[in-house]
Amino acid sequence: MSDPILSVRDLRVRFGTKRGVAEVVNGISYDLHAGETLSIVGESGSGKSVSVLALMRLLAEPPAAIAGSVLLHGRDLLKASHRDMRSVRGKDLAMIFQDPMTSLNPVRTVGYQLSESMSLHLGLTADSARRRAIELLDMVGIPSPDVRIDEYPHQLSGGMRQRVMIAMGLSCDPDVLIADEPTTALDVTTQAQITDLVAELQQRIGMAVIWITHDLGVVAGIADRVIVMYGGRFMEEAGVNDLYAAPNHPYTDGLLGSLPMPGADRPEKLVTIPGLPPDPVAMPPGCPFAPRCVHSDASRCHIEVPVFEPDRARHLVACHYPLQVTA
Amino acid sequence: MTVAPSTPMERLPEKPVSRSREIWQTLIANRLAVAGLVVLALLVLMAVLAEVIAPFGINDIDIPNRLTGPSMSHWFGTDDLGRDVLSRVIIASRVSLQVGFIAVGFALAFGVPIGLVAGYYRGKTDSILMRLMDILFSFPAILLAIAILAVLGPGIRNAMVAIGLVYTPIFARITRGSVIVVSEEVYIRAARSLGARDGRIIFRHILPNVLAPIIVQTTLSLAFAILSEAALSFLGLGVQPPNPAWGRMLAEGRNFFQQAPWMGIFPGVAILVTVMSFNFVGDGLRDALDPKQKSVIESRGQSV
Amino acid sequence: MSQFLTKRILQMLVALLGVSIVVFALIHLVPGDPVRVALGTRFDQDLYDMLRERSGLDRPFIEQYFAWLGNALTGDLGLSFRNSQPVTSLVLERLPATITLAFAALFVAIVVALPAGIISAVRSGKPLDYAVSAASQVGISMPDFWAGVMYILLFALTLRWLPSSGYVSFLESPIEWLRHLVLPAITIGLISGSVITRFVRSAVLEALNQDYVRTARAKGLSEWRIIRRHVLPNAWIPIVTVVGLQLGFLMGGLVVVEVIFAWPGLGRLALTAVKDRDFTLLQGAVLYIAFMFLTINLIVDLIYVRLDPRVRVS
Amino acid sequence: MSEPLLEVSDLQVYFPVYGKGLVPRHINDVKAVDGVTFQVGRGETLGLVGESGCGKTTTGLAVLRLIEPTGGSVVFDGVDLSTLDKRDLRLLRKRMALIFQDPYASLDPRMSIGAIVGEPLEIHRLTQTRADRDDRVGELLELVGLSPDYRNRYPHEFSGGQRQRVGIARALATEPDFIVCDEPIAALDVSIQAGIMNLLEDLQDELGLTYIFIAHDLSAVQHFSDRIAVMYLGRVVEVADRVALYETPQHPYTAALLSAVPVPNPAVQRTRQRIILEGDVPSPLNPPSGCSFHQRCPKAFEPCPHVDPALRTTKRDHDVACHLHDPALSGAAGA
Repeated sequence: MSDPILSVRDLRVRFGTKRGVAEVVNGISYDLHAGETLSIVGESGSGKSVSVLALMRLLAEPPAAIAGSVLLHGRDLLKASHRDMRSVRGKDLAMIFQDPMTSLNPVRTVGYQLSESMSLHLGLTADSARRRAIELLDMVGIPSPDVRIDEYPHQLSGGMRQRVMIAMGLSCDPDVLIADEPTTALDVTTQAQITDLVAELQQRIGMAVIWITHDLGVVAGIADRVIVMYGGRFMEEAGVNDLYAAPNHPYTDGLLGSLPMPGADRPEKLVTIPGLPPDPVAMPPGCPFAPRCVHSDASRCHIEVPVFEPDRARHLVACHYPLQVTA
Repeated sequence: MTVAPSTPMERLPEKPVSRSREIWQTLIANRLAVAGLVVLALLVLMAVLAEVIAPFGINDIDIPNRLTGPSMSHWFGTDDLGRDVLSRVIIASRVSLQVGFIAVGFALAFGVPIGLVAGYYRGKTDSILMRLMDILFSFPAILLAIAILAVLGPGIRNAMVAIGLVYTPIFARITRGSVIVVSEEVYIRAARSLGARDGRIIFRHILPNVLAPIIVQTTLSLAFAILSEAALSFLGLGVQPPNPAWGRMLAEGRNFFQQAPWMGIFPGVAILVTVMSFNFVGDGLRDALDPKQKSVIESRGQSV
Repeated sequence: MSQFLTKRILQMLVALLGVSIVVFALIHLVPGDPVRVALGTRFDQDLYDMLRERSGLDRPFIEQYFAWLGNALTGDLGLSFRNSQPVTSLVLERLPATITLAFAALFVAIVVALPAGIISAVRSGKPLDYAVSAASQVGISMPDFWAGVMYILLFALTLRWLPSSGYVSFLESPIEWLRHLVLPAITIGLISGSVITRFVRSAVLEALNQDYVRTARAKGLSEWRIIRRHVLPNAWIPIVTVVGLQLGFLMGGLVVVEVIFAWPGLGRLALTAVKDRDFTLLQGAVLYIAFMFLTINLIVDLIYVRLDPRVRVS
Repeated sequence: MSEPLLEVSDLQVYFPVYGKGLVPRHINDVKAVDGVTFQVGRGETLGLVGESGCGKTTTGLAVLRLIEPTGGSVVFDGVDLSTLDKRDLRLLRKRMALIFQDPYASLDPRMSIGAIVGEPLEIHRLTQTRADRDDRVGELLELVGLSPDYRNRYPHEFSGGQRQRVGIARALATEPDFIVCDEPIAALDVSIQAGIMNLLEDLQDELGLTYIFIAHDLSAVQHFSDRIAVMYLGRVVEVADRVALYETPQHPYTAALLSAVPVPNPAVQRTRQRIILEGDVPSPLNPPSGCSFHQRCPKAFEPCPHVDPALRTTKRDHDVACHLHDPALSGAAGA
């Protein structure tokens, strides 16, 4: 396999809060290869969004403190100067966000916001930036782009705004597009439009995608590889088919069991995971999932943090007692 | 009824944090607010014990010692009639605080009910009440107070009425605005879905939830009511001689400014410190009670 | 837009009508006979009869109001109780000085508040922010009359840099005009500016915390460009509103400051009217100040609409 | 369907829109709910599903008369709610309850959990003494899986799932027959959602409750409901048994909605036939003529832009509002 575009090693993010230090991301490592879609799945508070904001260096420091390394084409972004980092953002690494209403500036036109990064990173003139902006709008499926380009965000529907965000993200041909819950604020039929659009554009352009979401249904449709995150750590990492067919981690298994599946048959009861996610200010010493896990034992799980065993080939699990399911 | 079988008992984190305690902790963590609170406590104490503390009588005229600068016997110097400036500043604190509290009390007593009714019932009642408030708002505040005093005649009692009237629309607006926001809250709909009456909704659900901005506004308004009183007294429309008031003392001091600057400096500092203390406490309270609320110094826009 | 404009102008006229009722009613709240009260010791039967007839105080209230309003609309606000001159000309004479001072003060306030507020927000939590906050806290709590007196003491009487009071027309001597204007404008402007600073700070901070700023950062824009192109255009909207609200305060400040600096403006005129119990003159002065206040608020609202595409383009 | 507890017919909720002129003139209506008809049988769960702006929540609130309907009728256990005066309606609220979407906003932050759950008891004077009330509140908390010791705690101390349980306890306090659940799981995390759905199911079995379950998540609705009504732009476009709706959806919108719901199984999700709708939901202020779905409908034909299809029964317990299933027009559809 080729060298990864992006390598994240032992990334940690802590926040100073009134109640103490919140350990939000606790040492995560992964590689992203050209053209692949990696999905990081987790519930609220799992640290999934913070982990990508940290690698974009979009968190205010302080209160955040970031450690580890983020290698983009072999260069450590966490050591880059602010100036270098700015030349990476929007050009090599682009990002789209959850709420397209608030993520677009209400007093600037679509065209203004689209052209901005192109004139910055590609040095396009106003005219050519505008021409390209119209092309981009057309590419993301916005009808009459030559009219829409002069409109303001409030004149567009939610789905359209997210398309504009995607166009903005793709404007400088990034190597990596980071999508932070891009369909959570949208209705299902719009969500389907957006996921299909990103998949199609990825085929055409070939960028790698990191897709952050809480929705295991969306992941099933778009991801090549999936990472399940909980309590700031990775629980399981596998190819998408493997993960759904044979979840090895009790948490993954519980999550999948708790989902109502559309269909004629229904289970008597959905699986529930008792308890609450850990408090980032008071992380349990061992496995973060141990307090809620039916398989946990006091001697190992509550004391020793499980890590990925690299020998398990392409299906990694951080658990002392992984479920013995095979695909 | 029995316990439903498959529902897990969920546990709460052990330490409950009481809300009042949290508010208090946030407030005292704010050093400026604490400083303000201490100064205000001392001020109130000083006002209560004014006669005991003041080294001289307020009208102890001592012509031979007129216009003497600060000294061991007269810490703040003496005025044109040889009266002790310190004693007069101390006694005057009483008037300032009294006018502030009574005027703001007046504004609260009228403004809050108007705002509650207008915000809860909306419609025509709201339009009429708020248009009336708007008219009062169409005047620069001090000008309205001056006009009222011109008609009612100068004096401390009329000054309280005038300031109170000028501040009423601020409370009406703030209350109304908060009531409208709270009325849209889901828990109000929840109460309604349970069959609660209007009275219950207003007094049990809305009022407790709009108190925070009203309390903050009260504190800040006290600051500006004191400023207004001082300005009115300075213009000769508030407290009448020979009773001392900070604003009035300043006006009297103006004529002797070059010979005896202390006559004007000390009463001014007294006003500044008092007003600043109320502001610090108000800002601190806002941060503690209602972090989302925007700065309400808008009231200054409507005062003085 | 034009619909908004007509609506807003009509609203202002309604407010003005309300103001006129209050202003008119004031005189009727005077205990006893206002003309007699006004004339006081210089009572003269002929003058009394003339003023009483001229002010129409012998007719029923409503009738009087409409007569007064009708006259006011044609620019006739009656005669001063004090010196029997037409109130309108007394007021108009003072108007230029007041407008000059109001704009000069607003200018000082904005010139101080915008940079201070923006820097304070951008450097929020840093020493510079604390310094600006402390200074503005003092400004907000400062009694304007005291500040004015202190400036006179320092800059006029002690340092002798500037005149302590009075007004010189611009046409007469532009330099003297400016020298006389500085202290009163700074007295009001710095206090007003302190209030505006805090609002600018919170408006900029609020805009800085919006998601679209994160989007702009994700694009790789520089911090300064983000502030100029994304933050400020959004922050202007609340700032303009506050500046409008501040004008009420600023114009109130005029009354006091005009007295201190012997500035021949409307505020001082109003106060003289109060002292003289010259109620018709007071009515006229108050009415004009309120009118100015409402007009400026109207202008502010129009600027507001220009700034916000969500209102402008629907 | 069993004997109906609730019959809703031709329910309309219009929100007036006023012009911007000087004297605001009533220029238009947002037809949030525009002629909705359905029944809910005793002990049954009717799912109400649709995308944002389709009027599902407004329907739920109008059924309880928490929003005054503009037209139509709601008959609850033989009583037409629109005929009730304020007092009688308040009394009837004992028998109907509402569970809210947002467990954070729906609990008064200044009231303790005990006061919140006890409030309906107080309003309807269901308990005589304070001790009685405390006992009953304790029972209710236990019923929803919370410790009675929490009664003196405040909402901010609880997690989303726990708050939702408090909301459920409050809804159960008056022993209602009928509960409208307005997106009760939408604001919760996946692992918490299942617990709330299981709780609601258990309570239904035990207490014989009748539910309207409003949600945008078709999987959850399909799991939870006996019958499902699909709404689009203020109308019910299809009502059917949960299995029939899934296996043989008749309305093209239902079919599109079903195919847009992501299935958490890559093998299925990547191979199934999906219908991606074009464009966005039109504005309810200015709905299209004829069938409101025709502009986006992949199967629209001649009558669709002109004639508004009525909801008619096509099979047993399966109603649909679509010209494709109108026997008089089916020939014209031309397949």
